[in-house]
Amino acid sequence: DDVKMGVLLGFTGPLESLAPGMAKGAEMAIKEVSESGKLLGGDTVTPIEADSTCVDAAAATAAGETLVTSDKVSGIVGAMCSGATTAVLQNVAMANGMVMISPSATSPALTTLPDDGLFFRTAPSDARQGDVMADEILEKGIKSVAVTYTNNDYGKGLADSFEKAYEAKGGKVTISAAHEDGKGDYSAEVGSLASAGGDALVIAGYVDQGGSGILRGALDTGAFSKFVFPDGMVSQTLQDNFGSEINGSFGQLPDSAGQGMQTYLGMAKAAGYDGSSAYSGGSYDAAALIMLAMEAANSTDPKVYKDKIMDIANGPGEKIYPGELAKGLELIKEGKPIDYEGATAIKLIGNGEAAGTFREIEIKDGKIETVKYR
Amino acid sequence: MIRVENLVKSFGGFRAVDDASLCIETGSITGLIGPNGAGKSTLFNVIAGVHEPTAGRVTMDGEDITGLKPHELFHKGLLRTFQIAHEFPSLTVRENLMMVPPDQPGETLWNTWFGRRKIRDSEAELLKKADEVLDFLTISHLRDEKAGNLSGGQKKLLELGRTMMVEAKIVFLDEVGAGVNRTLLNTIGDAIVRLNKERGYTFCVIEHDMDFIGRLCDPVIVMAEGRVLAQGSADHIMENEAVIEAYLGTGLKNKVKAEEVTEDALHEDHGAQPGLGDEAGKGTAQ
Amino acid sequence: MDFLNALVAITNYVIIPATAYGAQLALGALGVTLVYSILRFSNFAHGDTMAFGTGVVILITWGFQAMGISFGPLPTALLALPFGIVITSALMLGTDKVVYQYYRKVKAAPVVMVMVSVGVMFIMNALTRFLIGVDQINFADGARFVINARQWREMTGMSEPLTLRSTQVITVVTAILVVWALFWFLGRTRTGKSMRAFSDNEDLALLSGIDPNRVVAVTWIITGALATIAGTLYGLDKSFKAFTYFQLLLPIFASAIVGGIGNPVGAIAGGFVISFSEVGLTYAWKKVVTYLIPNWEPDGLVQLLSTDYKYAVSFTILILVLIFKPTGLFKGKIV
Amino acid sequence: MSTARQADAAAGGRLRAPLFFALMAGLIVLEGMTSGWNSALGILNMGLLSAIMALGVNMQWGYAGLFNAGAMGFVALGGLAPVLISMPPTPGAFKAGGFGILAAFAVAAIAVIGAVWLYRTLRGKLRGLAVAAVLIVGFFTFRWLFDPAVDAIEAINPSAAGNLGGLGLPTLVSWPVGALLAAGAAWLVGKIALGLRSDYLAIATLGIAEIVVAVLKNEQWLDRGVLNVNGIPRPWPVPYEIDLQNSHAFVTKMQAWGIDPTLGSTITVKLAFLLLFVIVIFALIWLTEMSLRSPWGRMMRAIRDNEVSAAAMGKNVTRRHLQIFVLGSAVIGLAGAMMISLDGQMTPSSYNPLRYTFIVLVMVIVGGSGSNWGSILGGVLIWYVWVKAGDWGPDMMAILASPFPAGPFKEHMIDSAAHMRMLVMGIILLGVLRFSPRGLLPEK
Amino acid sequence: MSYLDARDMTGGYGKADILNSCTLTVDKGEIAVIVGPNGAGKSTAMKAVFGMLNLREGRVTLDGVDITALSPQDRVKKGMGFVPQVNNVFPTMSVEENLEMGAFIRDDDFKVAMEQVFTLFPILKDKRRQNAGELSGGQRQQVAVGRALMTQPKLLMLDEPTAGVSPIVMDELFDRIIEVARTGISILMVEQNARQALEIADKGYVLVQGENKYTDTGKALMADPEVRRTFLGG
Ligand SMILES: Nc1ncnc2c1ncn2[C@@H]1O[C@H](COP(=O)(O)OP(=O)(O)OP(=O)(O)O)[C@@H](O)[C@H]1O
Ligand SMILES: Nc1ncnc2c1ncn2[C@@H]1O[C@H](COP(=O)(O)OP(=O)(O)OP(=O)(O)O)[C@@H](O)[C@H]1O
Ligand SMILES: CC(C)C[C@H](N)C(=O)O
Ligand SMILES: [Mg+2]
Ligand SMILES: [Mg+2]
Repeated sequence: DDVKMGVLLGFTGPLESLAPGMAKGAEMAIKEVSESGKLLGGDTVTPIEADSTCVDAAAATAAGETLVTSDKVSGIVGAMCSGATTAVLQNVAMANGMVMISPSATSPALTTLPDDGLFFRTAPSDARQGDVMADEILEKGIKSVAVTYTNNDYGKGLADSFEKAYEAKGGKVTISAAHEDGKGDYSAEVGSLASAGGDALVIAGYVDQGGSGILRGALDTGAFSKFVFPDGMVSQTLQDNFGSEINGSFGQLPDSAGQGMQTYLGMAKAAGYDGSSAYSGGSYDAAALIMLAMEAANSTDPKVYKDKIMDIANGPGEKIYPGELAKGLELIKEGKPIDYEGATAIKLIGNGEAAGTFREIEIKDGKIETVKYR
Repeated sequence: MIRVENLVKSFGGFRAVDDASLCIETGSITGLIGPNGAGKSTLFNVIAGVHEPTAGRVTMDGEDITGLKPHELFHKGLLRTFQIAHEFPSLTVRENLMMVPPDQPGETLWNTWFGRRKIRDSEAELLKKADEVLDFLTISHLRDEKAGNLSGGQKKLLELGRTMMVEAKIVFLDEVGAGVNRTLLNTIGDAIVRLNKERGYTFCVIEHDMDFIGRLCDPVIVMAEGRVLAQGSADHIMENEAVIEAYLGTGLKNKVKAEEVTEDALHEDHGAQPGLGDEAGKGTAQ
Repeated sequence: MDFLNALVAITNYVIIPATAYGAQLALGALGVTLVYSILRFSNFAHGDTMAFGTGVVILITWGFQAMGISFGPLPTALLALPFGIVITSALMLGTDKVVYQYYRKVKAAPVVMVMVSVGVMFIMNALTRFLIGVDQINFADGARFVINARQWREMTGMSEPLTLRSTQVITVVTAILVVWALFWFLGRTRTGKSMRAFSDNEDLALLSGIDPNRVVAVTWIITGALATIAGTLYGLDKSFKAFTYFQLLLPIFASAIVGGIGNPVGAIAGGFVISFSEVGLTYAWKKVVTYLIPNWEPDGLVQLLSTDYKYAVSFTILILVLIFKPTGLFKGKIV
Repeated sequence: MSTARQADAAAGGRLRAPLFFALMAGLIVLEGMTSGWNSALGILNMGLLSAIMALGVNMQWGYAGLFNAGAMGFVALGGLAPVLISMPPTPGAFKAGGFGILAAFAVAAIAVIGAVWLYRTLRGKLRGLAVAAVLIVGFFTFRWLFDPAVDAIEAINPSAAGNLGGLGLPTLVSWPVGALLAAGAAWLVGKIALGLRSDYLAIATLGIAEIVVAVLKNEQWLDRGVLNVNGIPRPWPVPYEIDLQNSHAFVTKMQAWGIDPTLGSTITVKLAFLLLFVIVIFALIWLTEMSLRSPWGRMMRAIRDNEVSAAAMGKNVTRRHLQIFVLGSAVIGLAGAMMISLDGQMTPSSYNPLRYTFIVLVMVIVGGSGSNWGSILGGVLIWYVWVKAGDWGPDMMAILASPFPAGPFKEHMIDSAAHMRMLVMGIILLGVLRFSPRGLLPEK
Repeated sequence: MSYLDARDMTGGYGKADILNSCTLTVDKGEIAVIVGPNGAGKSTAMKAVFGMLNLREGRVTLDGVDITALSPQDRVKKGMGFVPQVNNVFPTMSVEENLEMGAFIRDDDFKVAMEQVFTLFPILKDKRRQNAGELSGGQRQQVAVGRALMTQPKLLMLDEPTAGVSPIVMDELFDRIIEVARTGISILMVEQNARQALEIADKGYVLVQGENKYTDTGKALMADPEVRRTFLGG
């Protein structure tokens, strides 16, 4: 049979540039499984892309609706942004009993949202990242920072959780100001941040969105010289565009050490795209989890396989890494337990979200270098 | 009835109406003439509430109406027509008339939903009235035409017709005659006289056709350069030197083509009226 | 010294950025205003035209860079600009032939034209993305700074930095040149005057022997040029991203209207009003206050409104201007 | 009734309107057959909501020539109503900061009224100073009361609440409230911007829309800002799918009809929404058509044709403009509230002008400005295209790309497929404008 | 054949014909005046002669050359000038620029022509820098005629040039028109100030419902009591 899998990402709109890398990740996993011919005794899987537009809840719902009711997908990788994800989850997935695994929706609100056990994410809640970031900054001896965040549930959620953690631990946030993505001009924001002052600037934004604009402005006007970069900022683009200008700045992102990621990056490179682009690995994992769970439940019915996802992700059993999906399927078929590690060292906690290990980075000589994991 | 006191209206630094005072008596047909740019239309526009005056005041029957909005003036019985016709192009001719009367029951939203009967009655009445007006203006055949498709003169008639849809106290007519066929203009003149006599409308008429002014108006007020230059009966005015010089002129100089007027006579004319005529004479001599 | 520091802070964070941004808005607003006054509609496709023009310039710049051609300390994009203008203007002319011409012929109402331009906007939007994708692109090369923060601090020993980017200087200089050229063209040349005549009264222009097709063509060429220049300057100064240019449409229209739409002088003034109000009114004056009033550090940020309301503030200003100066800053034209 | 009137007037004659509506129905049915009834009904429901928005915009633009470039703002304001009316209150929030906020707004109102009063009564230099003084003192008092109250509210359980919450009333109540909110804002905008030049209204509404969305995005105490509000209750009598699926009676009935209960439940819910929407639309159409075909409509058309002349004929143009502007905005706000209760969540950042201002204008124009039935048709049709263009894009691109050899160029084309939606939208809009410039169902 | 010869023009704006086989001719140096009731189709006939209306039948020749198919701009180049009845100035351009636009197709120096216009309408000289849209009704009319004179056309067509101008200016205008005609230029004009106009006319047309009702010399028409009563206001 042919199993359909929805890939519901924001291909157009304010985050349109992140979507392709993520789609590629999911599709690579799907291709891998399809070509192995091992899913449920030879089923193929076809990805069906749909556009959640990131910010338009109605369009996202409509797209999700189409995926479920007319394309008859058996699972959805997505959605991308927390807002769209919430919309599709509440209006489509829950009504139809459809499983969604979002690679990238990180809003803390999703932790507590009722989901009938249908929703998972391969990314950790930003509540955790805020905490990690606060520790990291204080360890460097920085006692006061200015914060700017992209004005959406992700940015705001992260900034809030950071501020709370940081101030509880004795730091001082001089200003926490939002910036809108997709604008070209951030002079006003940079001016305010500069005026508020602080020993470093935390940019909880997107690197190919407002985040870069703010960074550029702050550097050019000489307002700040040290920056802290959370997940949305750490990418090749950052290194390419700013290089040694930001030497000494640092940051962190949900990521894991180890071989899973390395393998994935290699595979991506071979396939001709950049696997380190944000949440690309998570997308691979999301798709993989769905397919492995299908095998484990021996069914493509989301209402059935949804219960297997936690088991697959959290082990016990043999660890499965990217490129080894065929092996994983085989083991499951043989009735052996597996522990899917994937690209991002998946561990699902609580209601089905990644526990989150974080990679700390620092810019040295114009290069992003990993300092440690925590 | 209408008294204008020391009215000033300036555009930027230019005083289009410059300290004009005048008075329009109840029941009269007052003519307002003057050279192009004398400030007649501007004066109208200030009285009719289109422009705010820079200084001065306007009273109607002793009541200060300076600066009232056009629709407020309408309700006080002051109506006007425009020098350049202002019809409602996408309404039919008949609808142009029927929309005029104020406070129609059908203009309240509530009635449009729950007072259909009231509307039906008032509409029937308006329709009858509108058709009468159209007959009067001899344009009944155009009643269902979109007003935007009328010819220039037809639009003027329609303008006048609209003032006949209500009981006006005073009607300001800005160049009803311009572009109107003379035969028709006579008809309009008759209509004005009749409205004046039968319905007691007061009129204030701007017009450049002196025949028309002479036949209809008493008194006539002459404006020039924003001020009142002269005032009096039509005959009286037409003999006023200043008015002749500024406004009336002395007829065609080049009429030679039709009648044999000698060059000498031409020069004599000039001698009598230096100034404008003189310059113009040089112009034609080139 | 403290006073100077305060002055430098204001210059660095308010005056310089707002001037450059204002010049970019002004150029965009000029394009909008030109189309509005001569072709009589609000061109919603202008933002995406800017994006398209910039996209072309970027492609050509890459070509030059690949061939090893550069422009000394100036950005290579300036060399590519004329080519970008030619291509964009050609596209404008093509669009006119295929789309707008018909509506002029049937004398469509302005709002229909607006809707048509929305249609064109959608298409241009897609076209730009097909052409160059959706990513952020930096294409400024050459010297980045005229004055940079470190140099300034070393030079003056002041604690406040001052920076002047070369793109900011280029923006302002180019804007002045372009505006001058445009004014000279419209006010002094026969073709320019015939364009204004056409904008005033199309039928009468016809009766005066003015060739409407020529007027329209010239208008589109200038519009294409203005859009490309504005877009390229903006992209050089910030960075290129297709989506930003759509968003730029709003402040551009605001600029044109505050100044008095249809009036070129107004478009320029409007650009600066919008940019200065956006940057200035949401600026946190804390630092400046600290410099100016010794021994007092305010607790708050001394900010009238947070930058969240940046756009809201500029619109509020806009509405206030319109209430108290209903003609716009300069008398615009109503169609 | 009026379908016939408009059809009569239209070039295609009497049959034009029924034909177009039949076509529309056909498309929906086709969608149902090919992609499933859920998808078809989903499109239809959103389409009808869009149609209501289009109706409101049409009242302003079509009847009175008022160019409202800020439909988005009124949609968003309307959407606030379900949050404030039908969400459960956040425990303790009102006590923590509710009074502070109320007091702050009272101060703001007093300051503004005072300033206006001073502006009207005083003259000369003193006026400027006094007004400025009142406004400045007012502003700082406002901030002094407002800021701590907001902080207090936002501190309450921020990841799930952090806002005032609602009144816990039935969702249906929130619909008229949404209309009222929008009407109130429209009244304010209208008071300021109407009576000035017409294009100022466009810019003022454009600005107000941005301001409204900025407020909704940034005032967490009010609606959780960008953190979004989830789980907004559905209006009576729309059931929840889960309840239906758990209801024995429902499941057996569905099985008896040979319908999968899950599918049945989703369709039932959509049909319930559909029913509500259709009722609202018919009520609106009846009201507007009655008014349009009466002296009131004649007066509005006269005002639209020539404001100066209408004023000289005794019509209070400014008041009429205000009236229609407020009514139109109320309709838009109503649609906004309805949309939020359909979505079940409020996400302020999803309000973007493209979707809620431009597309709605397109709907009005494509339908035929001034024509109510046109707006309905335009609303559903354009929404259908907007949704479907997302699907057609990749297919079309695949066809376009097929002649090219595999390689970077072909890949680039395939990657760009998502942008086909814009292209399709543009082409359809231009097509309609080209071949039926007065809209599909023109005003007579 | 006459200099301008518009023969059997039939056509209109939509379904119904406004012009029914209407014929207008003007010779070199001749003044032809069209009079008739409102809505008779006078303006329409002028537009038809100038190529702004699609004719179903009939043809227009100028100096023996068939110009029926030419666009208005091309007719301007052939030496035709036209002052429409309404919308006949460029409102946001100054008076001077309005006149300049009249000389748009001329490559020679138009300063002399402009001075002539200024001496003819002195008020325009005072207002040369003011926008035409801010002028009074009569002043605008003067600008409009001035603009057409700037073209120095061979055939000048005027649609009610004296509507709204004061008597003194009207006299000047008619004077100037006679002068212009004397230099060999043909004049075709529509007038409601019919008596003055017919007085100077070599030829008069009475148009009724798009048809030539009477055609004769100006004097003869003036003398015809029937014409006087029905069309000239007694
Ligand atoms: N909006 C304006 N801005 C500047 N000047 C103006 C404006 N409106 C009118 N004027 C000037 O005011 C003067 C008076 O104009 P007005 O229209 O009142 O003249 P009028 O007496 O009605 O003349 P006509 O008989 O030609 O209609 C004119 O010189 C005109 O140029
Ligand atoms: N644009 C148009 N569309 C449709 N019908 C028109 C249009 N313009 C004029 N008409 C009609 O054509 C007829 C002749 O109009 P025209 O303007 O030629 O009259 P006219 O003889 O110049 O009258 P007037 O002396 O009033 O200017 C009128 O009945 C008018 O209603
Ligand atoms: C694609 C992302 C970076 C999304 C972001 N983490 C969110 O939750 O909205
Ligand atoms: Mg006048
Ligand atoms: Mg005419």
